[in-house]
Amino acid sequence: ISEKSESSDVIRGSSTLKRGFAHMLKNGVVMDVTTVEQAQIAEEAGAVSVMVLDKLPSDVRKAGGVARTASIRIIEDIMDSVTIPVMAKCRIGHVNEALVLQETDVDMIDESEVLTPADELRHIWKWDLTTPVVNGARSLAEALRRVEEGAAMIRTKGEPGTGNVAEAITHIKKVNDELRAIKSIYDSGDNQDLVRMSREFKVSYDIVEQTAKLGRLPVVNFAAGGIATPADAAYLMSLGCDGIFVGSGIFNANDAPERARAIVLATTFWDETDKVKEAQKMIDERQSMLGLDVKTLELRMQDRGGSA
Amino acid sequence: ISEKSESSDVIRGSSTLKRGFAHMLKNGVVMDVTTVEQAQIAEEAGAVSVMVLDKLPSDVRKAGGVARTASIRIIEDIMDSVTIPVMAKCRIGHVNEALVLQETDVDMIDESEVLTPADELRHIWKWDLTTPVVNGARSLAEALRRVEEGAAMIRTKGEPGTGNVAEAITHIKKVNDELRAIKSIYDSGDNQDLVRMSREFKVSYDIVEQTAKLGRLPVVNFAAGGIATPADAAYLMSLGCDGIFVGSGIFNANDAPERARAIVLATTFWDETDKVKEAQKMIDERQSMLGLDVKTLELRMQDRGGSA
Amino acid sequence: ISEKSESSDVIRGSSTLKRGFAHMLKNGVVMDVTTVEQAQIAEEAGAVSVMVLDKLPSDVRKAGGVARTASIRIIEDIMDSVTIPVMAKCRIGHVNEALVLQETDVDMIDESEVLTPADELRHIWKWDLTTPVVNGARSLAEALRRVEEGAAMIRTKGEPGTGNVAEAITHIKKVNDELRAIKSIYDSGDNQDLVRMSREFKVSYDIVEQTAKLGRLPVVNFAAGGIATPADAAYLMSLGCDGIFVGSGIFNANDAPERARAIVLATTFWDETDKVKEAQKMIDERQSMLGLDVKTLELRMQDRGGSA
Amino acid sequence: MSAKIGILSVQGDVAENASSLIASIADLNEDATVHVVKTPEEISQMDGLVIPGGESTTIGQMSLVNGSQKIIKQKVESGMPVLGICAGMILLSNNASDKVVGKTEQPLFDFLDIELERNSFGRQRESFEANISMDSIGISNFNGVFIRAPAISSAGDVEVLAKFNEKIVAIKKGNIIGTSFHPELTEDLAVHKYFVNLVKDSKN
Amino acid sequence: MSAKIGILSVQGDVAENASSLIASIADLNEDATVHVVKTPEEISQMDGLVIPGGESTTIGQMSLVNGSQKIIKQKVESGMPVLGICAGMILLSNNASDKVVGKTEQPLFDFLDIELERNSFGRQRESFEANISMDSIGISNFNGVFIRAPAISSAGDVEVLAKFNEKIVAIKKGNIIGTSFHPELTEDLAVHKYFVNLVKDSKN
Amino acid sequence: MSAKIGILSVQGDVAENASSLIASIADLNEDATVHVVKTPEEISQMDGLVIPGGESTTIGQMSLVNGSQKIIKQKVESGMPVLGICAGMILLSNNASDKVVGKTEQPLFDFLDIELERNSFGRQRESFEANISMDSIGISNFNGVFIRAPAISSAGDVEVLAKFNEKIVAIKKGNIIGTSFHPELTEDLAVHKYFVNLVKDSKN
Repeated sequence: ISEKSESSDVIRGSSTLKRGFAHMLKNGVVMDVTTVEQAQIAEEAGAVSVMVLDKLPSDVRKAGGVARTASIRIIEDIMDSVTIPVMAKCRIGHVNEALVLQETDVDMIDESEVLTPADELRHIWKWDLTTPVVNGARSLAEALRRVEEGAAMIRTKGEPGTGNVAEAITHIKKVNDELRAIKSIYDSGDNQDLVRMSREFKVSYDIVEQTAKLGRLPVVNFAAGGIATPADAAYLMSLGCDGIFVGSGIFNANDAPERARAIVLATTFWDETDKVKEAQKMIDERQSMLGLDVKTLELRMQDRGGSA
Repeated sequence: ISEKSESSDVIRGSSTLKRGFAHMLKNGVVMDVTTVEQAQIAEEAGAVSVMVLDKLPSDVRKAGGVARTASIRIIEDIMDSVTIPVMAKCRIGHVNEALVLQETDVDMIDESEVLTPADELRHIWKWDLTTPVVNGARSLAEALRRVEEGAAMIRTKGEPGTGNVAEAITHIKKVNDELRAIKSIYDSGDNQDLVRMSREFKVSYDIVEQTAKLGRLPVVNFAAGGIATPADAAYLMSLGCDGIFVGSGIFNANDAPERARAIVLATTFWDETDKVKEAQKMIDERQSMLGLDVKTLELRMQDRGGSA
Repeated sequence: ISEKSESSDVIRGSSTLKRGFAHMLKNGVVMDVTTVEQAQIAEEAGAVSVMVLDKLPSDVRKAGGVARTASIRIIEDIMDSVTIPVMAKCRIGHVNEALVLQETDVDMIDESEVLTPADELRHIWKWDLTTPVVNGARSLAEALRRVEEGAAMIRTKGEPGTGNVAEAITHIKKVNDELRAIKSIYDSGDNQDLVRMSREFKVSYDIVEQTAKLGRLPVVNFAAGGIATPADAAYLMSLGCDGIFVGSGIFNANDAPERARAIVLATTFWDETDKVKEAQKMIDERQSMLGLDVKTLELRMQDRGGSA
Repeated sequence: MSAKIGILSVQGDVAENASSLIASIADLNEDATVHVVKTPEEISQMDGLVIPGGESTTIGQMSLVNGSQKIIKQKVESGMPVLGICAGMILLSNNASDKVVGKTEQPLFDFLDIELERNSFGRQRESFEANISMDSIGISNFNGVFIRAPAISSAGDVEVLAKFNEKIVAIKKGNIIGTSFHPELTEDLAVHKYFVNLVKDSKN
Repeated sequence: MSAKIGILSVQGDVAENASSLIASIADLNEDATVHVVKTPEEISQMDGLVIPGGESTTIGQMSLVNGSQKIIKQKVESGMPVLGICAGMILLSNNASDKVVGKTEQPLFDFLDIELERNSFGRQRESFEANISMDSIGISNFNGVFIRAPAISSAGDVEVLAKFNEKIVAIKKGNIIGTSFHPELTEDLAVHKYFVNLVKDSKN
Repeated sequence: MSAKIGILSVQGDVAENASSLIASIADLNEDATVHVVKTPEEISQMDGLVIPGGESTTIGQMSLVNGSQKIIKQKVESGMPVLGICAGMILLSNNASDKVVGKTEQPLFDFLDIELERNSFGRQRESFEANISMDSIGISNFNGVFIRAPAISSAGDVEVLAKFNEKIVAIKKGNIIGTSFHPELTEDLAVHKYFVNLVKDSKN
């Protein structure tokens, strides 16, 4: 902290700065990468940021075992080779992995259900961090709980590593429905019910009141989990998501560069269907990753930490 | 509502006024009555207030069927015959009965589990009332929920109409243990745990933080349910209760006037054991109401509304 | 016993000496080794001591069968090749293996759940030994029981050989919560509850009273079981552990020397996050041992001896 | 040598007065201590006394029972300053009647020969907060908290400190002060500061 | 005839700028409308344009792809005022290099021949809020929000509006303004008001 | 102006020394404070330093790593008193060998040119408590706690403070004191009191 100036002081890590950063990603695509090359492919494709892992989610699913934060060195190599922001995942509840990432100067930390949790009962208290943190949510209840702990950004959980967008669609619509529910209760001025809802969500009464007044989540909200085609992306944008996380949908397909490009185009021009069509045309259905039908999964990542 | 004044305005029904009223009852005894005569006996005995019913709790237990608010006519007679404040019970969640009582000008309303509940999922939203309201609680969690809805005062539930003080003792100790738990968490500055507790209680984070900082309930807290002897009263005061509710313990005994007197003395001088002994001497064990052992009860009144 | 001196006598094996030795290890890392080379690697890495086994815990898990003390010769070779203290494990309840180790002049004996127990109902009565002994504990109750038998040092059990730190975190938080509980009871001077707790722990009343007065365990307390990365180590130190035991987390990884070094750094400078980051950077996530998810384990070592 | 100010703790809201007095002493940076008193022995060592809000009937009877009524009479006659709040004021008066119930014969200290009417602003529902001023002692727009407040209908030879709606709500006679509102339920410490000084002056 | 002010909405935080501009117009009580624009046709009817904060690389490419880059060039050469915020400013410059990555060859508009250094205050962690002043346009102690902000290391022939720690963080050249901080993330509307007037002036 | 006495807390039993020093200062009723130091900056403000018992190898390396070794050298050369306990003493010497392992090349501070033999009383099992006397500084029958204690086999030009079984176990050279026993593990505060005074004297 070195500064020479006339007479006043600077503030860091305020929630304006943390949420502000998230605002910069709006209408963008964040891609999972494991190597420098993939990161550069992502940048050229027009991604607004990359998420560093050491295995893509669908490979995490296959390997089993314990999954932890990525290697620090790899994260730094990637940071030194792209200009776009760089994110990394840490295990749920593992405070020190977060501090280490913060020390590594990543632009955002993802407290993620893709890794093996360290403590399923307590999420990290994120107000103490300077670096912004993003969390997954399957419903408004989970989203508000994370915001209350200091999350700067929210994403749907979907079911990572399946290439099936159905769960993500379910989650985002659930969020929208609950938003609508409390908004309508709030407008009818029926406090008895509002307080009943806040107990169902297990969050404090005020934050429900504000959210109801705002009519949307108080923080930026992206879609994630099982997105595999441009059409998926465009559709989620039309459902009111502020942006897109793409996991193994890209680099597990066999035509990755074009697929990356196509998804960026579809996200940017989601409301211009001719361009979405052009984007859709850039992919070949037989190349996309073979999905998994969620009704028959063993490991449902989305349940992790769900009871907290 | 008529007033002449110089130039500023008067405020009614603020929480200062409602909680203030409760402060005036501290270190006092409130007694259940069903007739005018009983009310006057209570006043002479030194009670700080009376509660009107059409059957004492232990008789409610015997009759079965459906139990509702007392007849309006009887309440008005009692108000015209004593100087101390007058309270009345209404069915849980029955807004109209509360409005009827407020229409009748009682000093405090008891939203009580003794009557047959009208709606077990939603308690009355009490901020809308001008008259203060008191609620029962078996644990800190229930207490804070009622305060959040606008309760001006809290009492333990105990098990009404049994003349057995064991449940009341259990409840007050549970409240104290939980108070102690969150206070020590707050002092150790461990936010992760504090927010976990507020979710267990299903109340908002702030009110847990304040309560932890205060180290006690934010409103006055009395003991109630099954109190029958002065020793019971003195013991509960020593456990940190601000006052005492006595139900069928007095007017179902056969030596009511002396018993009323003795309990008032024991409450006032609870920390002077010789006076407690004197008070204890004024009652005759064979006159006290024949209790009920809580292990073998059919109707556990304390469970009503417990899930809200 | 040969001594020439002026006029008074020397005392050996007092609890000051045994616990004193443990104090010397504070803020240090103890590493599992099976060969001389590994021991020297540990020493250069800055370990404060080494623990000799004939198979690392995760290999014990694979082999099945009966696991006993390591070969004496190997222990002596290691003792002759490093300057730091040397420890060894013995089967729970097997007095003679302890005597043999004491005869071998190891600096500390670990009565450990990693080996096949000889007697699950009775732990060794350790007051009779001159060499200090360390035991595992999953809760304050187990810890105090071992101290009462003469343990000079305590460690969390975690789940050895899984490379998953989740259990260790659970145990240390449980110890802290119980410490906090009895301390607050003691401060409130409520003897009835204190004696109730000592019965829950199945230890005598005095040792609970002292521990409550001290506010911490009366002996040194390390973290053990499933530690695999510097971040794990730093996190545990921040949870109030006095030091770290590392089992198969190091020598089952493929970059052992650096990993050893990194963990030592992270333990020493746990409260300087930039150095923790530097340490974290020295390891490569793809080299770390593939863990096991504790929800699906067959052999839960931590249950051994748990009922005593 | 520090002054001792006591609060009668037979019944009523004692703790609020204690914290207000402590805060006042800290503001005035005076040398005084605050004590919670109930038995005759404790009362006999006080230099000042506050009788808190509560149920006057109960306070009367209980202080009668344990013999602290006698002590208070002597001490007050011997010039100890006393502050009576609502129920306190009723106790200091020599006769009280209720708006609905009429005449009451409750035990009184009867120092002030004022005629006062209990619950004169009606029942709890009519309790209110309003600004009042007591210029004669240098206090302007004090936030008054009236809870089932009594009002003095006619006053003998006492000094009227404040009125509200032509009803007397605060008086002073020698070192006896009586209010029908609750100064201990607001942030404003003016009345308590004034009382602390009063105790100081009467001590030396 | 009301002025039309547009916000390029290819990527970045568009909504915050929209609400700031609307609030400014309301304050100045001007006659202007705010439009969210993305396609060439929409851009061609604007009297003013704001390029919001975001990822300059992405904005560059996407505006190249849908041909709104050409339009912006013509309009600016034809004197349309433009406000470039952070990523916006980078796009308006003619060459950009990263503090760690070195030279980048991203598509630029290259109006300003300034040499600027991306992330020059470091990464997200070093983002900060500080007061700055731009006296030359009558704005004093403006709360500046610097998020992964670039800084101009050497400036050709442009007018420097503000400095922080000897680093140029705001410039003006004709009707082009560039800031490396985010005026749309604070309550203070000064910069947006100034831009609205600028659009007014250049319209008539 | 109070003296600051530090304890090097890289590794080893720091808390026991802290409580002993605090107890000594309280006994001597001196004006001093105790600090737990680890980084160079903290060390540079100390008037006295205690190097606690522990693993000398580890302490050596870690203090080398974070650069507190250099600082300690300067401060000691500039006359700051230092107390080395067991591992501490080893660090202060200029060469160390092990009874079984032979020559060790661990990083040392090498102030004292003494030749010392590590674990010379054998391993943990031979650790013992015994009474020793250091008459030259007025301490008689001090309860010495020897844990894996080193012994000085031959001493250069230093003052021998104590011997046990013809083995030198405590020395002094200027304001450097070295013991191979642990004074912080007993109730007796004599050695720490002596050190506190030493710091006092060297300060003024």
